[in-house]
Amino acid sequence: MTEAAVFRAEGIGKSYPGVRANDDLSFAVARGEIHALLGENGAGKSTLVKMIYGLVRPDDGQMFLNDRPHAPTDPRAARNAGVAMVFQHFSLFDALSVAENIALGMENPPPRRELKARITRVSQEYGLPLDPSRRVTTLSAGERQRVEIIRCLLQDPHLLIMDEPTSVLTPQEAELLFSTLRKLADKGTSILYISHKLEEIRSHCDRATILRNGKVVASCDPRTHSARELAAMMVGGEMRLIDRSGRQVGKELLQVSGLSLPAVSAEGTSLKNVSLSLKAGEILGIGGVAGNGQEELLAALSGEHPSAPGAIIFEGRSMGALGPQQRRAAGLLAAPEDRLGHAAVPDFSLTENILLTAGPRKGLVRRGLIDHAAARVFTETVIRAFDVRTPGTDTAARALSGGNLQKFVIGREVMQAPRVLVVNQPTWGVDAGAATAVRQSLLDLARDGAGVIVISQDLDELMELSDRFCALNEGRLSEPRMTASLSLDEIGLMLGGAHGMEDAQI
Amino acid sequence: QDEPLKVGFIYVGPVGDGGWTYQHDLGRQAIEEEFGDKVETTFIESVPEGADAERALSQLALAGNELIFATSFGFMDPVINVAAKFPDVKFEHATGYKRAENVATYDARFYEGRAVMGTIAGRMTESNKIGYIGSFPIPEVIQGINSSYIHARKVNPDVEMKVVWAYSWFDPAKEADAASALISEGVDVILQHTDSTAPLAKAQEAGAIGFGQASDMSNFKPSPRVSSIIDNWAPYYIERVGQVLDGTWESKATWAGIAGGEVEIGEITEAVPAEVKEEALALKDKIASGEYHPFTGPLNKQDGSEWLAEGQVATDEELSGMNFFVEGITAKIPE
Amino acid sequence: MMRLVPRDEISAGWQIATPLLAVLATMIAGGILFTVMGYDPVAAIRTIFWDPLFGSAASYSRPQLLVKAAPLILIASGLAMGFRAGIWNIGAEGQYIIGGITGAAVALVAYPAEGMWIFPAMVLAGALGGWAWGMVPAMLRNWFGASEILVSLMLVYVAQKVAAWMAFGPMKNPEGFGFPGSRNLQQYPAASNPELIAGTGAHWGVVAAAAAVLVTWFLISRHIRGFHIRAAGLAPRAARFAGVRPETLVAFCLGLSGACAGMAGLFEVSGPAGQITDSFGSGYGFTAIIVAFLGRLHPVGILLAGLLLALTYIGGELAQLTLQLPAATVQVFQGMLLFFLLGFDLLTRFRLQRGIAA
Amino acid sequence: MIDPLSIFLLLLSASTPILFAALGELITERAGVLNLGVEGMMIVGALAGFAAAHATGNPFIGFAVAALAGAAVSMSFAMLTQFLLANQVASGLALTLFGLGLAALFGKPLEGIKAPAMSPGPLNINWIVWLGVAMVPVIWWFLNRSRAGLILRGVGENHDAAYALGYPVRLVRITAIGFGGAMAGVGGAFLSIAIVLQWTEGMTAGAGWIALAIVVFSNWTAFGVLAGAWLFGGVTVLQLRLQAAGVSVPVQFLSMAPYLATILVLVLISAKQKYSRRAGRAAPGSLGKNFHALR
Ligand SMILES: Nc1ncnc2c1ncn2[C@@H]1O[C@H](COP(=O)(O)OP(=O)(O)OP(=O)(O)O)[C@@H](O)[C@H]1O
Ligand SMILES: Nc1ncnc2c1ncn2[C@@H]1O[C@H](COP(=O)(O)OP(=O)(O)OP(=O)(O)O)[C@@H](O)[C@H]1O
Ligand SMILES: [Mg+2]
Ligand SMILES: [Mg+2]
Repeated sequence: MTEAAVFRAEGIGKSYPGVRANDDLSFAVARGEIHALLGENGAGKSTLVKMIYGLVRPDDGQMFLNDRPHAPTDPRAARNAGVAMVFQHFSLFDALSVAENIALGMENPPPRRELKARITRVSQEYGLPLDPSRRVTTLSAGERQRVEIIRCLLQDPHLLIMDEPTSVLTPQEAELLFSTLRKLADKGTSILYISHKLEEIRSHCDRATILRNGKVVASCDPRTHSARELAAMMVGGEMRLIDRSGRQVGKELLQVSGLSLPAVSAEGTSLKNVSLSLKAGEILGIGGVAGNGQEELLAALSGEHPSAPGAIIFEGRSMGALGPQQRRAAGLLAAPEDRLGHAAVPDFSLTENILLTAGPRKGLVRRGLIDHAAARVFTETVIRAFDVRTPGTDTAARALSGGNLQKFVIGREVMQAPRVLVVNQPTWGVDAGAATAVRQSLLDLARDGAGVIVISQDLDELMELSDRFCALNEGRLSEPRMTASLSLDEIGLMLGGAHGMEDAQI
Repeated sequence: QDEPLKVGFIYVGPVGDGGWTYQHDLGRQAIEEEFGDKVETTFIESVPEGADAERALSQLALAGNELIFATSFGFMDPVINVAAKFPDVKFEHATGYKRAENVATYDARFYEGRAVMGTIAGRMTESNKIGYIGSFPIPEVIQGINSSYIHARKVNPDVEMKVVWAYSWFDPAKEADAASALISEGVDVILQHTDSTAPLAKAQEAGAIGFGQASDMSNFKPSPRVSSIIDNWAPYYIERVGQVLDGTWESKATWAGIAGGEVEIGEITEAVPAEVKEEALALKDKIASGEYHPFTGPLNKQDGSEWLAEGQVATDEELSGMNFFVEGITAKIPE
Repeated sequence: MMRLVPRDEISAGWQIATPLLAVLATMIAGGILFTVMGYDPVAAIRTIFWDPLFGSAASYSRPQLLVKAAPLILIASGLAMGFRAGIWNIGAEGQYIIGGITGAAVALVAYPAEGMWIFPAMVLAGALGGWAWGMVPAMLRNWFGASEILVSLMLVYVAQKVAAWMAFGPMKNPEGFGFPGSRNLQQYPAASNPELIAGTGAHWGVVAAAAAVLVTWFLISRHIRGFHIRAAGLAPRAARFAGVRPETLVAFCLGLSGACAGMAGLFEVSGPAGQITDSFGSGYGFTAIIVAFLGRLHPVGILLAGLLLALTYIGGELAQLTLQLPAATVQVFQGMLLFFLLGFDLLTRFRLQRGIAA
Repeated sequence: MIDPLSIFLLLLSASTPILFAALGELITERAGVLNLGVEGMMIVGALAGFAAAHATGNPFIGFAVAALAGAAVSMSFAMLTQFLLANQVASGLALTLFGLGLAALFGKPLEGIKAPAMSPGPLNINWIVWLGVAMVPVIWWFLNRSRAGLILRGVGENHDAAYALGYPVRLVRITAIGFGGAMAGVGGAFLSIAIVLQWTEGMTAGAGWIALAIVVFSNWTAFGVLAGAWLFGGVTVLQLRLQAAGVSVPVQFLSMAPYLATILVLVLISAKQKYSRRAGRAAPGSLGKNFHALR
């Protein structure tokens, strides 16, 4: 399998102001190989692949594709050279049709009718059915990704780059993706694969290159190492272990019954008759594929969307008509999935972002008046307690790395000592180290007597954290099951029937 | 007396509006020509009516202007206010009715000119439909409509008058659309009391005729512009400046017309048959000599009630508050 | 190669420096323009920017700066709130007109009664009128999602027609010999808004403008409502998560800016303008948009920008008077000022950096 | 009583300036740029077009120059928003202000001059009117059928994605802004050369703003723009026609009618988008947002 290298990088370096994102970095990808790139947040993975795809130009070093020098000036040059890339986000055009999206990703698309026929043909060949005339807005996350993949496949690339593609997929969809990738690899296409999910790398990748601080620190066969070993290589030290001890389930805190709510966005799903209950000291995990009502559930609990009276009872009070601030005052807190733009205002300083939610509970706002000094003190407390790496409290939220901002956002809610905390995707796109810290803080919160609801698509995370588990599917919530008694396969079945899955079976 | 007399003007529009303000500015230039070194004139253009006018007037007074012409109706109260603060400065306010020791008013009897235009219009129309583009329903405009209609009917009893209000003194596109609307109603002669040449341009396209308004609009000669009614302020301005120079200026109300030279009838072109031209000029002379007043009875109001008995002539008070159409006009004055 | 690198924090130094730079650049570009047009650039710039403050007739024009700046500042203060929240009220001109009309209506109904209550009632009516006119786009946006930019703008034209209708119809001065225009409120003591201290130009509108600066400053920097406004402008979803209802915010901002504009209209009609005429709206509502941006949506900035624009107006008049510069110069000047400010604004958000060599 | 055909002929010409300007703005907005400077570009086009037509005696050269002039002033907006990343709303307002002032300043010598005669086109309708109507299907085809149009829409829909695929976002936008400027220029020149037949200060009298409103109510489609321009022109023309026909109409209210009608249609279309899920979002996804790529 390891014939001549399709792609080689030699001594690649790239600096951003204050950061050496890539430093004298060399590695090679063999023909027909699925090659993983591993590293903490900010290790330099995306920077590297963006250079291969011509979005960023290296400061030093050389790249070779099929033994010819590879120095694309823009993505089109890279595509012409045979490189294709699937991004995690920001690469589809919502208002355009599938065919138009694909045409935009091609150098010389055939006429409309022919293109549609080819899309249908290729998508069937790889078991990724798609209707070329549908608008992307109407597609699920998995279907959107198919669009991206087919966009790449139609170009017959030599090297296919995927940057964190699986974070929005169900296990079944991820399996489907890997079987597609394997087919491609068998035909001789090389695949460069970035992910924070160590287990899937272990089971599907042929090689792994591990980056730390922009340098290659190791190269190995991931199948021969445990996830812990891989993580240790990434961090350059031992990983902390999660401590689940000391929790006691107490009285019931939150009761949701018969909650129905329309979708918040065109991509969303309406909630249908959702019921759940949560006790003190308990962590309830809610799994499901993105777009099945997660956002709506969080919005209903946080108070962003009012609901029917009696649908949400918190410590005996009906919350349905109360807004987010009143719910926070009562002790019902939430942290949404999208940290930049939803959980935090990118252009606000950290102190201002503290004021976004911590006003009522921490006495930072009294009779409408803001106490800036108190806000700063609380900001510093959060930064210290959650080890948020930032130059200071006045730094804009957007200047923080994803993992650090996530720690800050979770920390902001946890440090307010909520009675109930609802989080959505608490470790999305966050590296293993930071993810552990975030998860531990949720466990500690529960240990101190709060109830926690974790909405997540990461099943490993749910298995690790939750006492009880239920699945959200097309806006319906399943009966909760004790997590301890569940296997991954059973969970997969609970999530099953996620849309698009039936016809996606090969 | 080596220091020249400083004379200031404030205009409501830009001097290039080709109409109202343009004509006042011609008057200003006529002063300069007439008196040469003895006067020095300045102007401020595009002054909105209201607070800004008061400041502009004050600035002119402070800058040493001894005679100031305020050339729009809306400057009336500002003129009175500023005049009270500068008793040594003389003010002239166009088209208003408030006077003071140092504030005179002046206006022109445009309806006299309209009578002549109406005569030509009545004779020239083949469809017996003439159109009138009005700016705002104020006495001055209503006088014009009535006067035109009365004299058109006099020479052509079958004539019908269509009125469109543009609700603007100057909006070329709107005026053009108004002219087009009239033309498609079958109108073949257009009179206008708005200041742009757009209606003439439309008339030209459609083979209709029209008249210059405020300025001569001679670009459209010989047709569609077959004649024009010109605001000629020069004689009045020269007279008043002269009076200031020789110390005989005093506050008064002037309402002059064809006789005073303030209302001028522009050349009647060869597009108009000779006998019609003669008839129109004869009417003009009769008005100029005072032999004939365009509003002479018998005249009824639109509702049929009697306004002026046989031989009776309208008073200036009646005219300056005119708010009705005469009998025969079918259009209504907007409330 | 130079390139742009975003700053982690907005630079406070540049915040203050860029408007000054913009003024300087406008003077230079303006000077070039004057030279091209055949005027003495130094004299022209001095007449516009210096003479109104320190020239021979400065004792008259200095108070006039306040008169001219007051409505601009009052309106811009309100607008800036909305602009910060991403709510684009382009129709302050209409709200100004309607405020003037409703305020004047109270006076005209009360005429000729005397009483302490009349003027306060007019202020209230003016604010209400402007508020109501602002609520139309607010409600249409909340209920139907219609663009407030266009609705508020269209309503300017409607308001102008209403003013014309009023001046020619219902509000026509019965003692005005059939001429258009309402009674002059300057001559109706209970309803007039005279200079409070003779020779200063300060009338109640100036007081209101000063109050607006203080109140909006307080709102933006100390009050949670102002905080929410800023959040909503930068990240609507985050604001919603914080507990801001977008509908409430839209109504608040359009209502507030409408009320400010309405009050400005009332102070104008009862003071410097005196009466409702068909041309009552004289562009304050549009110029205030420039003032808001020139003042970088900050109350203190707006105060200075309002005075600066008032200076260009008055200086522009002086330049017409003494140099016979065309009136349109002022417009070009204001346009350039805004251009330069927007351009230099980049420096507050980005750093210029030399490309890093290999 | 009033025959529809004559109204139609009237509105054809009355709607042409806003049709051009709105089609241009449609392209600009489809590329994700909100340019509120239409009024400024129109007036500059009105002046430059008139000046050129007068100087050469050929109205068609006038229109060509107007297009160039409109595109040229639009570049100041492009510079501000595409390179200096300035706020688009404010930059557009600045452009309007600047254009109005500039045109007034340089238009002084041309005041009072008559435009050269223009020979009418087929059916006695002005060539430019025909051109405007013909532009509608052309622009429809460009947007929905051509590769360049697809790229333009992609840039307007999601500039980050377009950039990641290697499309020159800035270049596309600058071109679209320039096209919008050129079309606005032609629209303005139609006013000065074909409708009013002279240059006068402030002659656009708000037409640029109407054009902006029409783009929204067209739902960002070419034929929608045509319908909007005709509707607006129609209401304007109809109220004058009713007056001319002697129908007793409340003129003050009718003169508000075009603006109120615009608001009404705006509301109807927005409501349809808001309440019917199938209609979907029509405004380009990146409309009004600035793009900045770090290399
Ligand atoms: N455009 C940029 N400007 C400045 N610094 C940047 C830029 N892009 C990345 N960086 C910095 O370069 C470093 C490497 O970033 P990169 O995106 O390659 O990390 P990554 O390994 O992809 O992280 P993640 O796991 O979060 O995706 C980080 O410190 C990051 O802050
Ligand atoms: N302009 C910037 N300045 C500083 N850090 C940046 C900048 N842009 C991005 N970063 C940092 O670089 C890291 C990666 O950002 P990037 O935009 O490359 O997204 P990514 O997570 O790598 O992309 P993907 O979703 O494909 O994984 C983040 O930690 C982010 O905070
Ligand atoms: Mg990355
Ligand atoms: Mg990432």
